[in-house]
Amino acid sequence: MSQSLSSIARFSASDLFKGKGQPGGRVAPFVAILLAVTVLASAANLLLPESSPFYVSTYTITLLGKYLSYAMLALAVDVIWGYCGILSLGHGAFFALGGYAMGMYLMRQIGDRGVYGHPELPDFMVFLDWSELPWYWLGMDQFWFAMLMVLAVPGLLAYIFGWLAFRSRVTGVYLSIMTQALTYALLLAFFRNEMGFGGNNGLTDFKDILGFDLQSDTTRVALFAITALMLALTFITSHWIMQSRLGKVVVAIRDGEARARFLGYRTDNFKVWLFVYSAMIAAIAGALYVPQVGIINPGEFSPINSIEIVIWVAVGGRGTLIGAIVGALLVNYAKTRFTAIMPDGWLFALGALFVLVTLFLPKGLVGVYDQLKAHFAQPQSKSDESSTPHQESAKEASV
Amino acid sequence: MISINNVNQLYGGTQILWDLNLEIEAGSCTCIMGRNGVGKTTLLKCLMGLLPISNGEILLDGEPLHSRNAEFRAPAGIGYVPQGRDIFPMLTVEENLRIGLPVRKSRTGDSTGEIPEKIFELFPVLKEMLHRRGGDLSGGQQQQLAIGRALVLEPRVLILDEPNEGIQPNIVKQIGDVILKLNEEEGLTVILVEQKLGFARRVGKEFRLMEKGRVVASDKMANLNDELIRQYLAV
Amino acid sequence: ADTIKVGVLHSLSGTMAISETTLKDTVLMMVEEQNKKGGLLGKQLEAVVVDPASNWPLFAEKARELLTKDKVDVIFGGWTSVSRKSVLPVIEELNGLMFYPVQYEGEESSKNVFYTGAAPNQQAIPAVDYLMNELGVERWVLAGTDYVYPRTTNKILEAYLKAKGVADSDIMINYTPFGHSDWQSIVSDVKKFGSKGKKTAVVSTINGDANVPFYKELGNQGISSEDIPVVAFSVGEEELSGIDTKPLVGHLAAWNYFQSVDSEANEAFITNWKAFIGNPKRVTNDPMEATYIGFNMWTQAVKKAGTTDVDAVEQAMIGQKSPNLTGGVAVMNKNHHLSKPVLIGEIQDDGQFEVVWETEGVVAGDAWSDFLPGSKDLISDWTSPIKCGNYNTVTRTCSGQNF
Amino acid sequence: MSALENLTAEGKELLRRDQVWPFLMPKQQAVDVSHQVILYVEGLNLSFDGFKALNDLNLYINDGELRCLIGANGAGKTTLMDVITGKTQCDSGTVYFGQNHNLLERSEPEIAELGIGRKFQKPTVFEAHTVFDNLELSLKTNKGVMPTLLARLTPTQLDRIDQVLEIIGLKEQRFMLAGALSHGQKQWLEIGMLLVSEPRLLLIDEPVAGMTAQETERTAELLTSLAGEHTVIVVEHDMEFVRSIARTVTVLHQGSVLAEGTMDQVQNNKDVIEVYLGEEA
Amino acid sequence: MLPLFRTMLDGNLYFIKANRQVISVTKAESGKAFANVFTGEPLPEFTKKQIKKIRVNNRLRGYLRDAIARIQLSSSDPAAREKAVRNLLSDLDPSTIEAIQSARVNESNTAVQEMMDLALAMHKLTNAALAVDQLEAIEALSGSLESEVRNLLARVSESENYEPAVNKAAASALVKIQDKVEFYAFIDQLFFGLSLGSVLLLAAIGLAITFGVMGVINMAHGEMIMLGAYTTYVVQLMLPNHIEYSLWLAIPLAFIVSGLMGVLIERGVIRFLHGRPLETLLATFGISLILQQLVRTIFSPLNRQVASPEWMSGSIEINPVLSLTLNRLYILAFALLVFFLLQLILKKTSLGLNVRAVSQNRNMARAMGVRSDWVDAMTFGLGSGIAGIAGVALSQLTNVGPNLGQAYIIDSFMVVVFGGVGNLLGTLVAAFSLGIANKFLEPVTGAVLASILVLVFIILFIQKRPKGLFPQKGRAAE
Ligand SMILES: Nc1ncnc2c1ncn2[C@@H]1O[C@H](COP(=O)(O)OP(=O)(O)OP(=O)(O)O)[C@@H](O)[C@H]1O
Ligand SMILES: Nc1ncnc2c1ncn2[C@@H]1O[C@H](COP(=O)(O)OP(=O)(O)OP(=O)(O)O)[C@@H](O)[C@H]1O
Ligand SMILES: NC(N)=O
Ligand SMILES: [Mg+2]
Ligand SMILES: [Mg+2]
Repeated sequence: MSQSLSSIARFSASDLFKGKGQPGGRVAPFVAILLAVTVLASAANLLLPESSPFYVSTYTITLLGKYLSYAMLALAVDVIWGYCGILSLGHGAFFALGGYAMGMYLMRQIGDRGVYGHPELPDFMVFLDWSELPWYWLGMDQFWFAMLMVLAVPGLLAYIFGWLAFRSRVTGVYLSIMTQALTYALLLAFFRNEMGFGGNNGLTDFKDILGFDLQSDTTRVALFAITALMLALTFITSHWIMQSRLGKVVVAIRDGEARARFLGYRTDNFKVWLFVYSAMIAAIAGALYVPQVGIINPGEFSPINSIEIVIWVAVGGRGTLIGAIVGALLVNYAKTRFTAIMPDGWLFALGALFVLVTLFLPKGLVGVYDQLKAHFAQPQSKSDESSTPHQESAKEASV
Repeated sequence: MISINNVNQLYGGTQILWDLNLEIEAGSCTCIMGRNGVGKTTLLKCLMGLLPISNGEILLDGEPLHSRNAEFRAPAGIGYVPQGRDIFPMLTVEENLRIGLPVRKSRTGDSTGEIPEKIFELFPVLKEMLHRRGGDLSGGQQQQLAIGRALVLEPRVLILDEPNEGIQPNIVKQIGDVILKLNEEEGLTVILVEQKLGFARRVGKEFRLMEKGRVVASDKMANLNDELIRQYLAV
Repeated sequence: ADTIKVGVLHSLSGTMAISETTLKDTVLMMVEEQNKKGGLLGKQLEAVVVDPASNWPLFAEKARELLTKDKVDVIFGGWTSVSRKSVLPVIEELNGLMFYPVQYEGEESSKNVFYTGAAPNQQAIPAVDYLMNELGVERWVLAGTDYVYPRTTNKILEAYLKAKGVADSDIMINYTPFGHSDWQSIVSDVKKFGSKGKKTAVVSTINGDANVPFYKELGNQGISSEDIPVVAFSVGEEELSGIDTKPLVGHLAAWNYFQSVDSEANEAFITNWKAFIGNPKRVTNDPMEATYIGFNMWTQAVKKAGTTDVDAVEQAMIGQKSPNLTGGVAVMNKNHHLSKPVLIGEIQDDGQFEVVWETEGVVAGDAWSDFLPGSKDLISDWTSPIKCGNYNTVTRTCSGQNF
Repeated sequence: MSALENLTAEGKELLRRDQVWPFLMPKQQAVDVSHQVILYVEGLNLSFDGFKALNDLNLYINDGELRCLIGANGAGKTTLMDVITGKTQCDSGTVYFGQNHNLLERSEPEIAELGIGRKFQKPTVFEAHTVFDNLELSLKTNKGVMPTLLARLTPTQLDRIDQVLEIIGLKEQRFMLAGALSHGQKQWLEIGMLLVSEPRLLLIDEPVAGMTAQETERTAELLTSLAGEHTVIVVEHDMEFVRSIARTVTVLHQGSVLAEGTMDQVQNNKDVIEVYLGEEA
Repeated sequence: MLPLFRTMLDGNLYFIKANRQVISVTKAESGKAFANVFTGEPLPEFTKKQIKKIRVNNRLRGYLRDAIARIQLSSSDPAAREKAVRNLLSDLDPSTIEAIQSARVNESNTAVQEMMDLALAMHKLTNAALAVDQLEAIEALSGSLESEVRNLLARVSESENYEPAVNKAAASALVKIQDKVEFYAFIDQLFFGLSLGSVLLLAAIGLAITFGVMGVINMAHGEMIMLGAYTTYVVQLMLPNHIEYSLWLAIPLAFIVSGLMGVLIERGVIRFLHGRPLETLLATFGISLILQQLVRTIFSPLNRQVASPEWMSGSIEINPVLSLTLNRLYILAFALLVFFLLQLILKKTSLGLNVRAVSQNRNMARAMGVRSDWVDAMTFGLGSGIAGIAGVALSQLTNVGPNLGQAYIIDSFMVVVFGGVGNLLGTLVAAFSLGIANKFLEPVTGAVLASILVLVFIILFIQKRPKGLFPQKGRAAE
C-alpha cells in the first residue's frame, strides 16, 4: 500500500519540482531564471544610465524579445514533434498568420499618419488604388478582436488541416511534406498583392500599440517582458499537459498509434487537439514577434524558415521542452553573433554546428549531461549499436 | 567449434551477460534454455555481431569472431533465424530468399543464381507464396521463411532463436525433422534456443541452462532432469 | 571615435547575395580609396560589414545593431524594396543615415534615406518612350515578378500607355513568382500576342534569378530582338555575366549607367574595380555607380558640414553635385533623389550593352509618381519651409513622419 | 441564503475530482446478450489481391465462453481478429457484438470502447513508457481528450494496477521502460494491459509463444479464471496448452471453419489431423 | 551587298575613322580579325581608337533582314528560299510581290512553291478587285497556319471594303484555321507539361533513392544538383573551344563529382545516424549550408555562365504554330533515359535488393552477409550522382548559382512524396502529372495561382491517398 501511495505522489504533476529524472524536467528553476533575467534586463535598460557598465541597450532588449518569441515557436514545434511525433515542416505558417493578425492591428493603428494620409487605408492599399478596406480587415482596429484573430485564424487553419489529415491517417513524411506544401502555398498567396496584405513588402512602419509608442524604450521593455511571461506561461502549461495522462497518451500515439487506438483512444482527436494547441502557441509567438521586429512579410511563410525551427528543436534536444527553448535561443544567438563577426563565413560555422550537434549530441544540448554520464559509464559503445528501442520506435512513428 | 569466453554485455547501463562461457562442438545440436529475460537472445545477438560485447572473446574455429563485422558471420558459415523472425517485410518471399545468394555463391561455388530447390521441398508453402510480400505472410509462414532464408546460405552453423513460436503442430514436427536431418545427415552444427521441453528433448543433443546472464548448467540432453528444470526453468 | 564608421548592410548569403555582394565590395573599395586619400575630416574610415542574409526582419535587426552597437555614421545598404521598408523605421527612430543604391518603385521619401538608384520616371518611362517613338511599338507586354516594384512600375506604365492612347487589348500583363524557372507557356503566349501584326515589345520587370531561364526560353522559341524586343529594368552587366548572351543580342535594358559608356571617370572606375576585386573579367553595373555617387556625395557633404552628424550631413547633401560615371554630373535634389541621365542599351554578344539612345540632359528623380492617383498631388522637399517627404500640394499637409 | 448554499453545493458537486462531468461521460449502450451469444460472425469474406484470406466464415461465440481457435498457419485467425477489431475492412459479411452492435460500422477506438480488447500476435507495447504507464494508459476510463487531460489515478485504479503487476510478474520492472523488456516479458505486459482494461471480450493471439512450460501453465490458469465473467477467444498452436484450457475448439482452414467441437472431437477429426496436427499429435 | 548586310546585322561593321572605309571586325582566337567587308580579304590590325563601330539598332536590323530576305530569294538552298518568302509575308509591298512572282516561275521545290503561292494569294486577296478572285484567294489561304494569313483573314472578315460574301468566307476560313490552331495549342501545352515534368523528374529522382529508398531526409539533395551544374561550368571553362561536346563530358563527370560527395557525406555523417532518420534532416541541412557557402567562396556568389551547345539551341518547327524547343526535347528524352537506366540498375543488380533489405532491417541484412556499409555508401553515392546529372541538364535551363539547389529541393520532396515514398514509378508519374497540371492551369490562372492550386490539390489528394499515388501496401506498411 505504501508503494501505491508513493506512486500517487510521483504522478501528481502539480509539483513542478518533480520530474527531475528526465532531462529538462525542471520547470520552476527554469522559469525562475527566465523571469529573473527579464526583470534584471528590463531594470538595467530603464533605470541605469547609458554610461553604466550594466546598462542593457534597447537593441539587446528587442533582440532578447525576438529570441524569446522564437523560443515559443520552438516550444510549439516540440510539443507536436518531440512528444507526438508529428514533424511539422510548416509551423512557420501559424507563426506568420499570428504575426499578420497583429500586423493588421498595428497597421490600423497608424490611422491617418500614413504617407498618403488616408484616414483608413494602409499606404500600400492607397498606392495600389484600393478604394475601401477589404472585409477581412474590418474590426482589426480593435485590439481584442485582433487578438482573437491571432488565435482564431491559425487555430482554425490548424483544425481544418489537422482534421482532414489525421482523420485520413496521413502520417510520417506525408504529413510533413503536406505541412510544407501548406506553408508554401500561403507564401505564394501572400506574395500576391491582390491578397490585400501588402504583397512582398508585407506590413511595416508600425507606430503604436494600444496607444503606446512602439519606439519608446518602455514599450519595448514591456513587450519583451510580456513575451517572457507568455513563454513562461506556455512552458508551464505545456509541461503540465505533458505530465498529465494526456501527455502519456500523446507519447503513446507517437510510439504506437495503432495500439493506442485498440485501447480505445481516438487518436485523431488527440492529434488534432494537440496540433491546434501547438499552432496557437506559434501564433502567439508570431503576434509578439511582429511589434518587436517591426515588420511581417510573406518571407515568414518560407518553408526553409519552418525547417529551421525544427532544427532549433533538434539542436536543443527534442522531446524536452527546455531543449526546444535552449535550442532556439542558442541557434539564434549564434546567428546574430556569426553574421556580425564573420559575415562571409558564418554559414560554414552554422552548418558545422548542425552537423556536429547531430553527430556528437544525439539528444541535443540538453542531452549532453546525460550523455556524458553514460559515456563515462560505458566508454566503448558504438553509436549505431546503442540505439535504444525508443529511437527505433520513434523512427516508425515519425518518418 | 565455437567458444565463448568470459563475455560481458551491457545495454546502456544494465549488464545482461556476466562472464559467460560456452563451448559448442562441431556437429553438435545444442539447446540453450532459460527463463524469459535471462539473456538467451542477447547471447545469440552477440554471437552474430549484432550487439557489441564489452569484453571477453568469441572464437570460431579458434579465430576471433568478436572483432569482425556482423557481415562476416554469414560468409563464415553461420546462419541465423532470429526471434521474432525479422523478415524483410516489403520484400517478396523470393527476394527475402535471394538476399543470401551472393554469400551462397562464395561459400559453395553455386553460381546458378537460383534459390535451391531444397528450400521449397522443406517448406512448400514458400513456393506458393513466392511473390507475396514477406510482411503479409502469417506468423507461421514467416517463421518458415526465416529458416529457409538462413538455409540458403548453406551454413555450417545454424542458430535458431525459438523457431517454433507460432508454428502449427505438424510443421513444428517438420521443423524438428529438418533440424535433425541437417544435423545428423549433413553434420550441420545447430544452436537452438527453445522453451518447449518436448521439442528440445527430441531435437537437442546437448543442453545449456542459463540464468541471469550466465550459463549455469550444461550436459547431454539425456541428463536434463526434473531437478534442473525446477531450478532453472520453473517460475 | 578615432575613425568614422561606415556600415555596410548588404546580403552576403541567401537569395539576394547574387546581387548584393558586389555592392558590399564596392563600398569597401570606396572606403579604401578614401582612406588612401587621407580619410575624412582627418580620420580614417572604417567599414563595418554585417550579413542580413536576405532575411527582411534581419535587415531591421542588423540596422539597429549597426546604429546602436557599432555606432556607424552612415549605412550603405539594401537592394530589395522590402529590405528598405524593413530598415526604414529603425533608421528613422535612431536618426541614422542610409544610402539606397537600387532602382525602385518610388512612393517613398524619408529624411534619413538618400535614394541614388532610379525612380520609375528615370528608367521605365523613358524606356517606353524609346520603344514607342524609335521602334514604333504598338503592343505591350508588361511582364514582371510578382512583388511591389514590378507591380508599381507596371501600374505607372499602364496609366502612362493609356494616356498615350494605347488600347486595353494591346496591353498584356503577366506576373510570375520569384525565381520562376519554367517560362515555356508565358513565352509562347508572348509569341502569340506578338503575332497579331502590330509591333510588339516586352517591358520586363522580371527580377534577378528568373531572368536567365526567361531569356534562354526566348532564344529557344526563336523570338529574336527584331521580332519582339525585350526591355528590362533589372538586367545589367552582372546578370548578363551569368548568361550565354549570344541569343539575346539586340534586347534592351534601361539604366542610368552602362559599363560600356566611354568616359574617363568610368575607365578609371573600372580599372580600380578590377584591381580591387582581383579579377580582370569582373563587370560593373548601375547600382555600383549609384553606390559610387552616393559615397562621393556623402564624403563631400561630410566635408561641407564638417561633421558626421546626421542632421547636418542631411542638409549638406541637398544640392551636392558629383560627377557620375557617364560623363555628366549627378545632383542631389530636395526630395533625396538624384538627377541622372537615362540610357537605353542593347545587349551585345560579349555581355556588354551598347548605348542606342539617351535622354538629353538629366532627369530628376520623382519620389511620387505623377501617374498614380494617390500620389500625383504629393511632393517631397526636405528643405525649409516644407521639410517633409510627402507634402500634399492640395491640402497643404504632410503626414506619416516618424519624428 | 439557502439558494446560495445550494449553489455552492452544486458548485462543489461540479468540481468533484473523482467524477467526470455528465456531459463528458461516454454514451454507452449495454451489449445485448439476451440470446447468450456475444459475437456473431456471418458470411465473412476477405481477399487480398485475389487471395482469399477469409472465405464465407461463420462463427458464434457465447457470452462468457472460453473458445480456442486453432488452424494452420495462414488459415486466417489473425485476419479474423483484425476484422473484428476494425483494423481491416472485410469484403462482405457481418460481425455483430451482442445483438445490437454492428462492429463493421465502427472504428477501432469505438470497438475498444464497447469492451473488446486484443493482444497481438507480435507483442505490441508502448516502448517509451514504463510498464506502469503502459498499464495506466490501458485502464478502463473515459478516453476522451479532456477527461484524459484532467485524469488522476484513483486509489482503486492504483490497486488494480498493482494487482495486475502481481499477476503478470512484472512488479520489479514496474518503472522499467517497456522497450527494455524481453520478448516473453512483453507478452506478459500485453496480457496485463488487457486485464486492466476489463473488456467484455478478449481476443488473444498466441499468448504463450516463447513462454516456458510453467509460464504456460500460469497463463492457462489465468485465462480459465477469466472465463465466465469475460468472454475469451484464444488462438494458439501449443496443443498442450489448448487442451488444458479448451472447452470448445474451432478449427479454421483456408479462411473458413473446418471443424468445431470439444478437444477430443477435434483431435480425432481426420481432416484436422491431416492439415494441422500431423500424424502422432 | 549580302556580305555587307550580314556583317552589319551581326554588329561587326566598323569604319576606319581616317578614310571612312567600312571594314568587318570579327572575334578571332587571338584578339580580333579585320577584313574587307566585300571580299573577306584580311586587313592589318587597327587600334581601338582608329576605328568606330557602325551602330545598328532594332529597327535597322528589321530592314536589314527584309533586304537580306529579298536577296535570299535567289539562294541555292531551298530552305533559305522558303524562309526568305516567309520573312517577306509580313511586308508584301508591290516590289516584293514582283520579286516573288518572277522567282516563282523558276522555282522547282514544292515547299517553296507553296509558300510563294501563299504570298501571292495574300497579295491577291488584298489587291484583286473582283469578289471571285478574292474568294479564290481565300480558298488558297484557308489551310495555312501562318500568323500573317490569320491576321489578314481577320482583317478581311471585318473590313467593309469587301463584299459580305467575302467577309463570310474569310470568317469561316478563319474558324477552320482557328480550330487547327487550338488543337496544336493543346499539343503545345502537353509538351510544356511533359517538359516541366521531366525537369521535376530529374530533380526528384536522386531524392527518390536517397530519401525514398534509404530513408535519409536529404536536405542537401539540391546542393548535389548544384554541384553537377557547376561541374558543367568547370568543364566548359576548361574546354572553351569544345562547347559542343562539353555536355557529354560533363554528364559522367557530374555523376562522379556529386556521387563522390554523396559517398563522402554518407561515410562522414549519415552512417552515424542509422535508425535516427530525423537527425539526418538536421545534419544534411547543415551540410547544405556549408556546400552553398563553399561554392559562394570558390566561384563567387554570382551566377555562372553555362553555354548551350548549338545542337541544343532553337527548336524544330512542326508547323507555324507548333514548334518544340530542342533543349526541352533532349531533356525530356534524357530524363526518361536516366529513369530507365536507374530502374535497370536497381532491378538487375544486387544493389537494389540489398539497399531495400538494409533499409528495412539493417541488422538482419548484416546477418545475411550484406555489407550494409558498402550498400549505404553506394546507394547514397548513386542517388547523389544522379542528382549531379540532373544538374547538368538544369544548367541548360536555368541559373547556375549557389541558390540553384534551394530552388528545387521543395519540389523534389513534393514529387517523391506525392508519388509514394519508395516507389520509383510513382516518382515518374507524379512528376509528369504535376508538370502537366501546372501547365494546363497556368494559362487560365497565371503562374502564381497555378502553383498555389497545384499545392492545394496535392494537399487534398493526400487526404484521399495518404500514402501517395502508389502506396506501399500490405500489413507491413502500416
Ligand atoms: N534493447 C534493450 N535495452 C535494454 N535492455 C534490454 C534490451 N533488450 C533486452 N533487454 C534486457 O535484457 C535481458 C535479456 O533479454 P533477452 O531478450 O536476451 O532475453 P531472453 O532470454 O531471450 O528472453 P525470452 O525468452 O523472453 O526471449 C532482459 O531482461 C531485457 O530486459
Ligand atoms: N495485407 C495482406 N496482404 C496480402 N495477404 C495477406 C494480408 N494479410 C494477411 N494475408 C494473408 O492471409 C492469410 C491469413 O493470414 P493470418 O495472419 O490471418 O493467418 P493466421 O491464421 O493468423 O496464421 P498464423 O497462425 O501463422 O499466425 C495468410 O496467407 C496471409 O499471407
Ligand atoms: N527595388 C527593387 N528592385 O526591388
Ligand atoms: Mg529471446
Ligand atoms: Mg496469426
